[in-house]
Amino acid sequence: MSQPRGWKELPIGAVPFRLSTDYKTGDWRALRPVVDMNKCVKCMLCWIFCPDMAIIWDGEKILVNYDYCKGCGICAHECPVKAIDMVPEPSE
Amino acid sequence: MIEVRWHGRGGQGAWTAANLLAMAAAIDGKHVQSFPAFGPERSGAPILAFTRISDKPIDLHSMVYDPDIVVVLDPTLLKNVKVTEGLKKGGLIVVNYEGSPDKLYQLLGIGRGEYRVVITPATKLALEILKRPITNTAMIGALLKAEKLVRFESIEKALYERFPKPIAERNVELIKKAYEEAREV
Amino acid sequence: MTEAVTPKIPLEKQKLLTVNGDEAVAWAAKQSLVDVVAAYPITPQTIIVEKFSEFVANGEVHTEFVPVESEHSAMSACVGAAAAGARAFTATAANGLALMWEILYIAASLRLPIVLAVANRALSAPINIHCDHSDAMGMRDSGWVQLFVENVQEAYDTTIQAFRIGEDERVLLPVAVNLDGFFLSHTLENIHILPDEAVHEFLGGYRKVPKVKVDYFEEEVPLMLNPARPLSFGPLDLYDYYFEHKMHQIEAMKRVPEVVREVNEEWYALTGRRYGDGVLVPYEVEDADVIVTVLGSTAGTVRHIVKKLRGEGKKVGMVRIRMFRPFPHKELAEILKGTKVVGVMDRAISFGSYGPSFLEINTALYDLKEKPLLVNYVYGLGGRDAPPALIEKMFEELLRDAEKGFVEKKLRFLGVRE
Amino acid sequence: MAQQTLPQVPIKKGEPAYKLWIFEPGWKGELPLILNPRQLAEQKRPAILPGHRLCAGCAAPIIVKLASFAFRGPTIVVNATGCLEVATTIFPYTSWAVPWIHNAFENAAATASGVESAIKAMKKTGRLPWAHVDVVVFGGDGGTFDIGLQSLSGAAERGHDFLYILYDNEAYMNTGIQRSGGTPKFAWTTTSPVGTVLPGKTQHKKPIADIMVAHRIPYVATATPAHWLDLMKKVRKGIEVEGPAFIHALSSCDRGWRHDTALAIEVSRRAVDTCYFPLWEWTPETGYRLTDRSLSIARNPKMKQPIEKFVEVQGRFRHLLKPENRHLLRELQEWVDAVWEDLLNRATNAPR
Repeated sequence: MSQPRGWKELPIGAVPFRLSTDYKTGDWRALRPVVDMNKCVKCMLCWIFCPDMAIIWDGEKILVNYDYCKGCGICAHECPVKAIDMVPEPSE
Repeated sequence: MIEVRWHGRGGQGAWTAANLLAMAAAIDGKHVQSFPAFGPERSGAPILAFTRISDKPIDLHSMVYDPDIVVVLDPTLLKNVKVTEGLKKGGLIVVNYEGSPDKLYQLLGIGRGEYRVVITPATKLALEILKRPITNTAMIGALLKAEKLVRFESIEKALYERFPKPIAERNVELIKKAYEEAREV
Repeated sequence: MTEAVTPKIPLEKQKLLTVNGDEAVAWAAKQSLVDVVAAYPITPQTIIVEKFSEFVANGEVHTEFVPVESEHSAMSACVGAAAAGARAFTATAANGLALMWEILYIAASLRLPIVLAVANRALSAPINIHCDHSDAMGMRDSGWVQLFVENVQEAYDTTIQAFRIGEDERVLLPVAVNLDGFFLSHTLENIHILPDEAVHEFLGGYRKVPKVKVDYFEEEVPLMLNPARPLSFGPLDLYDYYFEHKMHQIEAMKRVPEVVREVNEEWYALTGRRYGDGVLVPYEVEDADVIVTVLGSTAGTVRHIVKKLRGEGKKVGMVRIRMFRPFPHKELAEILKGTKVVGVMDRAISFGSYGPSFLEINTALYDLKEKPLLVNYVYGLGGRDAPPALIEKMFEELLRDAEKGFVEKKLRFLGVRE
Repeated sequence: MAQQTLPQVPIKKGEPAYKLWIFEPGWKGELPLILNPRQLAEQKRPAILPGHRLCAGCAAPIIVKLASFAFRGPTIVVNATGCLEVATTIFPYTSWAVPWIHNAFENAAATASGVESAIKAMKKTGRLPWAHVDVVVFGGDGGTFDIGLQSLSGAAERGHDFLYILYDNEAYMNTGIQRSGGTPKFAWTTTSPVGTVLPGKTQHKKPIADIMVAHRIPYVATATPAHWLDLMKKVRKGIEVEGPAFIHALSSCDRGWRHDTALAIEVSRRAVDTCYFPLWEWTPETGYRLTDRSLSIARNPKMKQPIEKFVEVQGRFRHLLKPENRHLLRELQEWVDAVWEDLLNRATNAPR
């Protein structure tokens, strides 16, 4: 991330100039959801309940956008067929 | 610049009279000001209102302390209010009054010749014409008799601007009548 | 100052009204194509919203009138309306203005050119409905432009000008038009108003919103709540950006005087009326030994006395401060330099300090090599009248100070009983 | 038009995963209310973008997301000060894909009044390039039950056309879990701590939705994110009615309620199953009507769970489970039962 801008470069009225999609909250995560598409019944409840809009339905399968997923575990808890596991983040 | 002080009781329309006179003078092309002595007035309480009329723009934005003219809408005020306070020497007093001039001079606490005094039986006329004891417009009639501050047509115009037609009409009639009956005593 | 010109709309084409200050403001708002008026009754402002409600009830305006449940909500609704791109107006006084306080800052920071008429009135307690400037002085640091008018005509003129000033792209700040409670709000005077179309033209029609550039749109987008180009108003701003945003307001304030002057001259060309240079209104200051500064309607009474004393050969003058925020420090110092004594009239006091305009003028004069003596007259609190005799007494005191060459008491209370 | 900052997430069908809501001037029509989850995932995109900094497992963004699926077209969002506002717009970022304004804490409804009035005025003068622009407010319990009640009541009385969605996490979570008028009795908060004398908050929750019903506005409802279809349908109704509408949505806060981050939906479900937070809607025409799970419970009272089921997963009620505090739990149960009975009596669709 570059230097914060000086006042002359900011829009007036203090309106934010970037979308929060530029801000990756994925590094808040201790546990990561992993979807087993063999078990998944594509009910979309994980997509519906994800508070971070991190579950993606690509038309065939459930993907997790790890850029944003904070690892709360709601998806795993709500999955009616237990197709989502919360696994520890790999520590590199 | 002419400064007029109006004495009345809350609800009698002293401020309205002050406004009507100012409106008429403005129609005549004069510079005007009109305002009440500001207080939380309630019906019945003695109140003051003021009108300033001038050929030049009026700078002053304070109350009136030494008026040229005082107008008294209600004779019962004379007992408790010193209506001549600050009145310029030789100034004009216009009173709603129908008793004897001597009694009036006594009530006012002034000697003959100190001021000009003009009376009109405004309450009686208002009851006749408006069927209500609202004396403010009658007193404008009396005032105009004593001093041609504004043109009669201008007062008429101001009344029609301010009030619905039937009310304005009756008040014009009342002003005329009060004008006719007003006399210097 | 420009040469006298024939106004574009000569006086005979302007309509004569005999109205009080509140009604004059309502007329101005009516002609200014205001989209939203959100207001709450409080003496001595109430006539403004009453009169405006009549215009609404008779279908004479397109305005949405929002009879809110408090002044706090009045200013809040104005913020919402202005952010949505509307021209918004409200009016208040005293305690009502105090209740708005929190949102005044927000209106200024979001750069929303709301116009607020303040019928100046003393703050409680004890409760008092009459004129002083303690309400206006409470908002002086909120980022609003503050104009003070002297008479009813100016109340009308300035309310219209306020929209132009606030909406100017160099400014984009809310503007407060201050008129003295009762002394103007309830005082009937003869004024001349423009035809509706002339006001519309002066304001450039309905409000136009400025554009801003944010990273997520390629082109500049309107600074408003716009479903076509969404922006977010009123974010959380931490120590990494808040200061920069305040710089925006500081810089915008710097540009206000030039806009106020321009608008004043343009108004003059249109109507034949102007108020000094729009910022300061000096009178008989050229060779004056004593100059009095004053805000609001008292200026008329002071001028009346200056005329009288000049007639007696006394070298006195006055400056009316029409624009209190931003404060014209330099311009005022330029006028006051070379005079012997300056009397600063304040219809408010900062408890434990001096009157608010005294503090400003003290600051303004600090850089002068030869500083005039300075006296602060606090007067008229709670509507206490300032009659000509009292003003004259003040000038006499100041003339004596000028003669003596020093000032014994810097803070004086005019018209109070000992 | 570029939105470079929107990440390109691989999507085979339908819309990209994230998008700004753009309604070009002249846009006509009405976004459909989609209730099929698969279609929803393929066609709808939330008005709240990822990258917001609400806590992991917070229910508030779920409520906002679900509500936005029910928006019918151009919509302006007004937000009271609170967690949602603070965490979604940390300058220079915004998480809002729709026009959004935060004014202050206590004035969201007044701000919405102004926005709505501006829309009306611009429509009247031919300056609004859309057939309608809806106004939706999100306010927390502090900004609604407490400091913002006056402005909400005023706006409701004046009849402005907006939908107010209360996301009720039952305390001032933004400032660190202080009790509010929405905090239930016996709940621990930092200003109603459990001490040796006091068992947490000593007053019951304010009946905010009933207060709004008393205003006789066109639509009032309760909702939870767990009952997502019910919530979406209610939001659409609230937007569609002319005039003010109010939805009281329970919004769990794992930090304040002291539960696992995965339980936001679970705890909302338990709130309804125990009748602690019944689901209903009210209109002047129909009166109170139970909806979704609460209607099922009314028809089959055996489904009603004891209040322990709600309490046991939350640390804020931990003290109620101690043997010496059984009487407190009983009192809470009695209160819940009384409120539920009262609702059953009022509900026009409850079995008699």
